Amino acid sequence: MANAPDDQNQPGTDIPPTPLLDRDSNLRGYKLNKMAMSLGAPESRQAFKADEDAYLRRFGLDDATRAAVAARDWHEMVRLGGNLFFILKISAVDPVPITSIGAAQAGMSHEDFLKERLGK
Amino acid sequence: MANAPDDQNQPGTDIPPTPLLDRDSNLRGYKLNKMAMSLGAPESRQAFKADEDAYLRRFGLDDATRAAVAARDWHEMVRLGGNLFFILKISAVDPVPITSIGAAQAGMSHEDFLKERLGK
Amino acid sequence: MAQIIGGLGTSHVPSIGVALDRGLAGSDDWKPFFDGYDYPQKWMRDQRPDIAVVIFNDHGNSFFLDRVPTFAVGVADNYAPVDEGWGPRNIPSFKGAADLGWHFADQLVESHFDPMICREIEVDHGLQVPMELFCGRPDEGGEWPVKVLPIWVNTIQFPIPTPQRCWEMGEVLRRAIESFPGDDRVVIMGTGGLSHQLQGRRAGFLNPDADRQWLDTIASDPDHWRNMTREDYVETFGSEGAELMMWLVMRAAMNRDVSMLHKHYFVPASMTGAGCVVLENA
Amino acid sequence: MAQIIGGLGTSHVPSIGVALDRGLAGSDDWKPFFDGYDYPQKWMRDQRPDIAVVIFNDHGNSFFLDRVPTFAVGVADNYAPVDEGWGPRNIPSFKGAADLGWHFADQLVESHFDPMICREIEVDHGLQVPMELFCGRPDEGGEWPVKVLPIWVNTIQFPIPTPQRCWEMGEVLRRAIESFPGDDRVVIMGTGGLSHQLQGRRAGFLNPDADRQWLDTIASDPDHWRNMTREDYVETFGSEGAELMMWLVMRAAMNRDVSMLHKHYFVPASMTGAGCVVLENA
Ligand SMILES: [Fe+3]
Ligand SMILES: [Fe+3]
Repeated sequence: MANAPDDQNQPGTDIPPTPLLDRDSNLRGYKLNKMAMSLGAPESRQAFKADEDAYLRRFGLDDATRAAVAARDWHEMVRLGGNLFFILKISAVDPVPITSIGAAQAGMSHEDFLKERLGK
Repeated sequence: MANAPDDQNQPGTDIPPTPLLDRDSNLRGYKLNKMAMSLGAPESRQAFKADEDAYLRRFGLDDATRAAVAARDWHEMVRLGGNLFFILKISAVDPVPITSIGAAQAGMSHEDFLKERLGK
Repeated sequence: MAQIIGGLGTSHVPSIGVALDRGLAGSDDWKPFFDGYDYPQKWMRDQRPDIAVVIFNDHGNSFFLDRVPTFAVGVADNYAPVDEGWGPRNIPSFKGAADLGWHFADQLVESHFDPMICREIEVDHGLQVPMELFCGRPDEGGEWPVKVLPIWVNTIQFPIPTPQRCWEMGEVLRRAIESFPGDDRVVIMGTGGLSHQLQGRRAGFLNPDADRQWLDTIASDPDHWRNMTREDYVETFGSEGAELMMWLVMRAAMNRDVSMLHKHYFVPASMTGAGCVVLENA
Repeated sequence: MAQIIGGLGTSHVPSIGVALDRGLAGSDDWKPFFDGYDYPQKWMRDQRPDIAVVIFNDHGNSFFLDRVPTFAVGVADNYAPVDEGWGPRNIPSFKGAADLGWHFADQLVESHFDPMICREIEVDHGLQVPMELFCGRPDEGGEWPVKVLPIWVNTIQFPIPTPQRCWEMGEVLRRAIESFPGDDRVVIMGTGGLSHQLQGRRAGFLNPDADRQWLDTIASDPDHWRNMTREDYVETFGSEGAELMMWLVMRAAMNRDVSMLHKHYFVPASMTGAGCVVLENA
């Protein structure tokens, strides 16, 4: 089921064209997704804002994942098993348009993404 | 489905012979069962022991239910919608044999219950 | 007995709620989208349903990956809007049609379905947005005009249920409503889609042709869509667009022959093909 | 492919665990009960299964009434014993057969079952006690000799699933095991019962005749038990004894013809008719 062929694959990226939240990405991204899920509670968002790295460590995130979150690297977070529905809660802490996150997934500039994918 | 006929009904009791955890008792006993469920955590058991009435109020239990818990009245707790699997956690705070709780359900003395129901 | 007065289908894109929160419904960007909901809102006012059955998926808000139910049925008296990370939204809670919920749960289990039964749970934009689109947002201090029976379908973690299973659940839903004592008027809202994909290199995927075909034929030829595989849905509508299969629950609860009173399409709403239909039994 | 090497049935009464915790297994009261498990323990040592599928119900420990799944399947790597109010028990955690769990979940959903899938959850006496009875308690610092795949069946809140649905799940379980790559040896443990009732004026109800008939015929005439209604189970075995229908999941996963290698009955264990069987495919 995973990974329908996609003519628009970008070289140099290793997110599959259509990643599905299956057993493997559940396993891979579990801690990241759990941390992101926690941001649904206002107290957690406060703790995250007050000391982000400490907050991430509390959920046992490894170095690579903490770096991806710190950089708000949406491409890398998904590569590490993050699922967009969860990591969107990170984007709510310092708001960023979902189309920027989409562009990062596609490996395109925001402008190209809006034009080529969304026809805007 | 509820309330299979039972030749051994005791007069003066209003627990049906075979109460089932259906919609009605779910509704009726929800707060009591939720309080009891919480006693699965050691911190909650400590809080319960430290100030039982305050603990029960925190879960919004009404006067009749708080009185039934305070009296460890297993018959009344079930009549008020308590389900045995949950209220057993109350019995773990000050241990009491499950056969005593069974006897209270049946409306019998412990001795009679052991002899007549369990053949002991 | 209760009566099914109609079936509605709609997108439930969160940006729709955000546009409403920010008062952007009349903006150039959004007006053409919201205009398509004037007719369904009038239909709802005229038809005066008592209960809305809302079929939707949670988006990692009420369920985490620790415990993922395939189908869940609400039997609560009240459903608060969940905080999705942006803080609480200024909309009223939803009153639950708990009696119908339990009746449906009974029918489901007897019909060999295995739902999770939820008595204490909040609801995300998957339910909120369709209610706002079809009922309008209540005035400050006001209430929603209908009670809700939420039905959650897992469309996020694989294995997701098959389109065929969604259809079968709709058949049980119909029997449950039509055997529910009283004279409640019930509308069924199938929600989700249309085409979109949020992640992977295919992110931003839209398929307006398929979306239009869906809207054109969901009334007249549901079998076409019912017979597709989960893989077909992902490929045709995108990984998140596969949500569209939840409309099948609504469609299966209606007659074989239905009249399509209204159809609306707009693309893109945020990153999504969006639209709605209004169906009545013929 | 993996192979089903046998099916075990047993009670899972919590007092059994308590008796073990207190070192009472050799006492006059308990010895006749535990003696009946010598044969199954030897059978387990001889047969060396890799995985135990354990079908049981939670007793208000891992699930509360806020969200009650009809069927749940474990896909965790590890299951800790849950605190049931008495504090943690001194037994090791259970390693999960996560691969088989996911494979089974896939097969279930494809076969139109609607399980909840659990990746982070603890297990109560419903799983602990059968493992202790069949494997013996590991030495201090030791481990259980098999991995577990827990399957939870709601037997507490109505609507509970029908005996027929439990049977059908067993058929899918068989297909899942027999299509699971590798050469794991799998034993299936159906647990619960026998007759008991903990609440209401009929509390203390026991039905040794029906219990003996169950043990005598679950191998040779499962259809008799499969065809009974949920109401029949409650009436015959008591409200909590209705758990016994979970043995049907195990029985349905076996051949039509099985050999019963062992059968044991003891009454009352605490307030419950108790016992076990060992079955192999004929
Ligand atoms: Fe959605
Ligand atoms: Fe049990």
